[in-house]
Amino acid sequence: MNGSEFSWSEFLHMGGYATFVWSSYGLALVMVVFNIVSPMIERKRVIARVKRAIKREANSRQTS
Amino acid sequence: MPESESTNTTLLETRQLECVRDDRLLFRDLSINLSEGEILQVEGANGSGKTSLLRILCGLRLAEAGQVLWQGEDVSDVREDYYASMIYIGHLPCIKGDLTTLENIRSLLDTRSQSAPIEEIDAALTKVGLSGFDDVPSKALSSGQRRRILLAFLLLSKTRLWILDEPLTALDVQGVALVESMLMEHREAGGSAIFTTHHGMQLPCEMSSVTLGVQC
Amino acid sequence: MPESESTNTTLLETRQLECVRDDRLLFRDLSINLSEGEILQVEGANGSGKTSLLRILCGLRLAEAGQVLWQGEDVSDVREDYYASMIYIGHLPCIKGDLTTLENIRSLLDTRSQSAPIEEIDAALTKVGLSGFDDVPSKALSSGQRRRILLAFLLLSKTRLWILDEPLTALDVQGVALVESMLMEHREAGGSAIFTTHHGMQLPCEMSSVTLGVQC
Amino acid sequence: MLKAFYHLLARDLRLAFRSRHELANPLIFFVLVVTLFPLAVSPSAEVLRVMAPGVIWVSALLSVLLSLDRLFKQDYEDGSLDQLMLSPNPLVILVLAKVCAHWLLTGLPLVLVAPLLAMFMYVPDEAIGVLMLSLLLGTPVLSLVGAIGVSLTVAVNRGGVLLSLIILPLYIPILIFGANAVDVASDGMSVRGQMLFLGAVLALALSLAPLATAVALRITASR
Amino acid sequence: MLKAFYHLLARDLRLAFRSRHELANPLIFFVLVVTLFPLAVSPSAEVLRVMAPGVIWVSALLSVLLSLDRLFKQDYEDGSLDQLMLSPNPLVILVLAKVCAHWLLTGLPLVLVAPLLAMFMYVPDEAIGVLMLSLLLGTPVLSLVGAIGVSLTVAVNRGGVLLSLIILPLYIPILIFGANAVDVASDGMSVRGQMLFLGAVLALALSLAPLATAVALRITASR
Amino acid sequence: MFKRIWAWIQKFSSPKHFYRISGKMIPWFAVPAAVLGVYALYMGLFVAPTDYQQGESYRIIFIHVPAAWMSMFIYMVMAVSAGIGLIWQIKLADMIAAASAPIGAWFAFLALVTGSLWGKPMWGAYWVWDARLTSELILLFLYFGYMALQSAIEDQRTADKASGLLAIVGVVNIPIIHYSVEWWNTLHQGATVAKFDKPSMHIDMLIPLLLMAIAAKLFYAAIVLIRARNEVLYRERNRQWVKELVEKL
Ligand code: HEM
Ligand SMILES: Nc1ncnc2c1ncn2[C@@H]1O[C@H](COP(=O)(O)OP(=O)(O)OP(=O)(O)O)[C@@H](O)[C@H]1O
Ligand SMILES: Nc1ncnc2c1ncn2[C@@H]1O[C@H](COP(=O)(O)OP(=O)(O)OP(=O)(O)O)[C@@H](O)[C@H]1O
Ligand SMILES: [Mg+2]
Ligand SMILES: [Mg+2]
Repeated sequence: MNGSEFSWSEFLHMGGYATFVWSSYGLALVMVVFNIVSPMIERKRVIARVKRAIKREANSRQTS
Repeated sequence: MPESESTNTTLLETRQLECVRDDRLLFRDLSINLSEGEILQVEGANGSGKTSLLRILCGLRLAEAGQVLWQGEDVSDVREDYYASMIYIGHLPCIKGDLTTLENIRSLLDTRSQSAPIEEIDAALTKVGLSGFDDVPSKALSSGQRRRILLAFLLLSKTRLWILDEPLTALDVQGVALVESMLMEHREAGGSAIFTTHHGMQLPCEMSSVTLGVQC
Repeated sequence: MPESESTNTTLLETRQLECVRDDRLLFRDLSINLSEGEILQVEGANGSGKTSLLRILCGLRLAEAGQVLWQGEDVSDVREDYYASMIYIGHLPCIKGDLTTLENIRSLLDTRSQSAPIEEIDAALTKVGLSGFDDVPSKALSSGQRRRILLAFLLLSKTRLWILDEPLTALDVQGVALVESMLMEHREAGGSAIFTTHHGMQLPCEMSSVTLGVQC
Repeated sequence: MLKAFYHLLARDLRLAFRSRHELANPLIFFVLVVTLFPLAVSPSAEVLRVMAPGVIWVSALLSVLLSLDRLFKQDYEDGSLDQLMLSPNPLVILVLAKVCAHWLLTGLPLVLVAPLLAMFMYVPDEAIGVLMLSLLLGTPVLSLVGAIGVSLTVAVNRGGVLLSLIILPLYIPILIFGANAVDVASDGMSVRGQMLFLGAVLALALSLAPLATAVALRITASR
Repeated sequence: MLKAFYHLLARDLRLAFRSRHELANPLIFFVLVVTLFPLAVSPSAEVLRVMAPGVIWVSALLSVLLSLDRLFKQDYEDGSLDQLMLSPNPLVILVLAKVCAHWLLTGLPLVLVAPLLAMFMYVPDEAIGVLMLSLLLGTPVLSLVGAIGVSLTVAVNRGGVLLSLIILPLYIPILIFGANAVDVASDGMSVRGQMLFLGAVLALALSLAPLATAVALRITASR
Repeated sequence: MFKRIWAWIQKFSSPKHFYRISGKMIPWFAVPAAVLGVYALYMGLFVAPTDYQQGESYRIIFIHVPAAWMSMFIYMVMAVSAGIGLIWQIKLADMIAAASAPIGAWFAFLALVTGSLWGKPMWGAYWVWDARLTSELILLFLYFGYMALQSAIEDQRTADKASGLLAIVGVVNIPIIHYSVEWWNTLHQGATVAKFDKPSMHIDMLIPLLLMAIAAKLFYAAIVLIRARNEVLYRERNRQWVKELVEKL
């Protein structure tokens, strides 16, 4: 890439190592995204659970 | 001792039953006759063979000698018929700690090929004092609460014959009263029951009894 | 509730004990005061936390908050001292099926670094109704007989403080009477005890009691 | 009856999924044991290539063996097994449901992960398909035959090693044919014979083992 | 205190001798697993000779692993462990007694029978002594480290495979050095380094593992 | 003095306080992580020159090496905080440890896979039983063991203590594993293909590598805070402040 004109196809080709390089970067991306998304989902789940518990408590207080 | 006032149909009958464990003769020539609507208490000191007898009655244990008859036929010949109309609750919990109360009851009913609408299960749970615990994993319940799941199962199974080994284990005073009332209702509905217990159980009705062991 | 007539030495004391299990608060700010010669019954419905409390008292479980004191010192600081003078018998059998009654008792005493001459053990076995069973492997005993081994252990251990979780489990009527008389004798000898039970136990002496749970 | 089968299968699967870690365990054990060999024997490609089929099969076998416990042990101990035996449904059907669940939870994952391990141990690509097929035919037999063994030893406490003693000899034919098939395939030869054998054994086990297990359970339940 | 150690050791040994079959089990498992390899891999002398040290070590390791259950599991379940923890004696001593009993019942028999298996697998005579020595130094470590793992998982039901997941990584160094020593000895070279390493690890484990186990037991007993 | 520090630690490590502070801290890690990461990616993919030996395949280094470093770093963080939790009974430390484990496992996994993907073109095999590779694999198993134990034990406090103890035992073992694997490999084989014998790296390669490593650390810091906050919410779900907080959400 040095000096010569930049070409996307050449870049994507990675000198013949495209599979290896791009799957590495792809996996890294997946890992990053997963690690961001999964705690967010987890957080929703925890909050929902606490809310449910609060509601259950309120209900049982009403009935008793 | 089947001279109760109930109908004369004999449900379960044993002939010359004999049980030996570890060289010790527990009982011999035991003949029981349980008719419809009869409630039978098996009495005896610790180690007299009550549990062994109940397991023999269920076909879970082989007697040394003698026969168990269900409506006149040997139980090993009419197994499916017999099992469809009896229920046994023993010393052991039969409860999966990882399943919730509801799931436990459902899967117990499943083994009997029964199912029950959710309202009915809820009603049963309320009756045994477990309402609100239906989605709690059973391992988080105390020993008495776990026994109560079995009581709910007993209620829902609607079988004619109950065989209960120490149904009062781990139950508190209310629990004992509950079992007593359950037995009364069961009897009024025409069901029969055989049970053991060391607590004095007072049922306001006739009860037959068999005493094991002249032992120790 | 320690206003009994016994000597005023406080043996075991809890301060602001709190126990939470699985999100549910079982008890909080529980303060117990057990003096020498006092017998304390822990009461409560199924699942109210009796077993949990006893295990906390033994140091087998960590309380959420609060302290357990043995003669004024935190039990975790005086563990060896404390354990040398208390004995806990829980729900579980603590019995090895492969060992005989005698061997079981011996090895239980061993864990307490105690030993007893054979005559004394024989006397204890006779007292709990197991004479003649001393060389029977415990797996061949019924559930009640196995509990009786523990009673013999209790007798032989000669400790000041007994902590008993449902000592009447699986015992027949004689067995219940036996436990009652054992408790009385223990008390007369100046010992203390904490126990739970769902059976009404009638001791002909003063008994304090703690009730757990305003629960369900 | 089909319903009884389905309900029990569903219950066992649900139980397994409830404790997620347990689900993964036989698989991890398999991977770990396979990993021990390069460490213990030699990391060189030539040695590993020769050993690989045998090592993978032995590890799969041990992994199934150790997970057999969960077939009946717990049910026996908590009394659920009594309830199953008191079910009005034929015990054979219930046994089959439990074995199915067991295979889905242990055998199948092994089949799926084996190719990866094979690659790590330099098994040639053309033999990897055969490895999977041989495991696919073989692991159900391991579960089925294992069930007989477990049902016989369920009343023995700490029966784990007794169990291996009883079952391992029965596993040996499967092991020999399975490992041999992979070996032969690595050399580029046909493995039709081995596969037919494994298939036949599977058919045999499927038809007889549940019956034997049901009988064994009735015997050992007597306590 | 020494008396407490001795009594507990005696009890555990007596218990094991009471159920004779159980006594023999780890040994039989060991022999069976080792036997699987000639069947699964190849019966030829060259292949076996290369594999032998590794296979024997892996089998010994698995055999110890599977017998670890008996260290605390049963005591936990029947409440005896509670009684041990309520003993006025230091828990570390009691733990050490139990580990000792475990080693005498599993490790030692393996050490004694290994030469026979090694011979069957064409291990040269001069390496057999090294094999025994390496097992003699290594198996106690397996018991000691295993005790930590068991005490951590004792409250987990069906923890068998979880246990392996936890312990196998910790076993790997022992495995590598043990098997490697035999390998090197077969080539007629000195194994002083390996033996020193194994000895050092044994000393470390002997001084730290019982402590860790005692701590772990106090943690997991909380139920 | 000592007492005051202790009191301060206790205050700061109270879950409620941590929850409030950490919420503010997360952006301070997350934003630089993203910026640095993207910049390093640009440098690594577009600016850094082609390696004369390995061609373009070496660009995996920008993922592989930071991931490998992180997997080891996170294990240390996890073990140390588990130790703090075990000895000083600081709940927050246990939570950090528990929150770290899955992230560390992910990094270890990433290092393994990218290493494999790099190995194929370099060594002609996805996997060789080389010392470094093997010990990374064992590290992954140590993570798995920790997580499995944590999730297998019901009671949260017991689970924390038990898995904490395991993490500490693991730390004792890591150097042992490390040396045993090294010696094992050098002792009896030379089959491993030429190892990383690069004299010195081109500066244009080194810079994106270091930037990526820093970005990875910041990323970890942000994620571990998010995860620890979840743990706080979950474990303190019965406390009044959590209930109030949740009702507002
Ligand atoms: C599955 C295969 C691989 C694994 C598990 C792996 C693992 C590791 C680990 C754990 C490190 C950190 C070592 C440390 O800092 O002490 C590392 C660093 C490194 N790896 Fe890999 N690796 C693998 C394959 C490769 C390949 C194929 C290459 C290139 C040919 C490579 C090149 C590097 C480089 C250049 C470093 C940095 C070395 C240093 O910091 O001194 N790795 N790898
Ligand atoms: N597993 C066993 N193996 C051998 N003998 C046993 C076994 N279980 C019980 N026994 C013997 O059988 C006898 C009867 O036991 P069983 O459990 O039927 O008594 P039980 O009347 O139910 O006593 P309990 O009131 O204590 O429950 C006991 O005396 C005991 O010696
Ligand atoms: N292993 C456990 N895990 C989680 N929660 C538990 C566990 N065991 C018991 N609990 C909970 O703790 C509470 C108290 O249990 P505990 O066994 O102390 O009650 P108990 O008073 O002894 O009851 P019982 O009279 O039935 O023996 C129960 O309500 C139960 O929900
Ligand atoms: Mg009984
Ligand atoms: Mg209780």
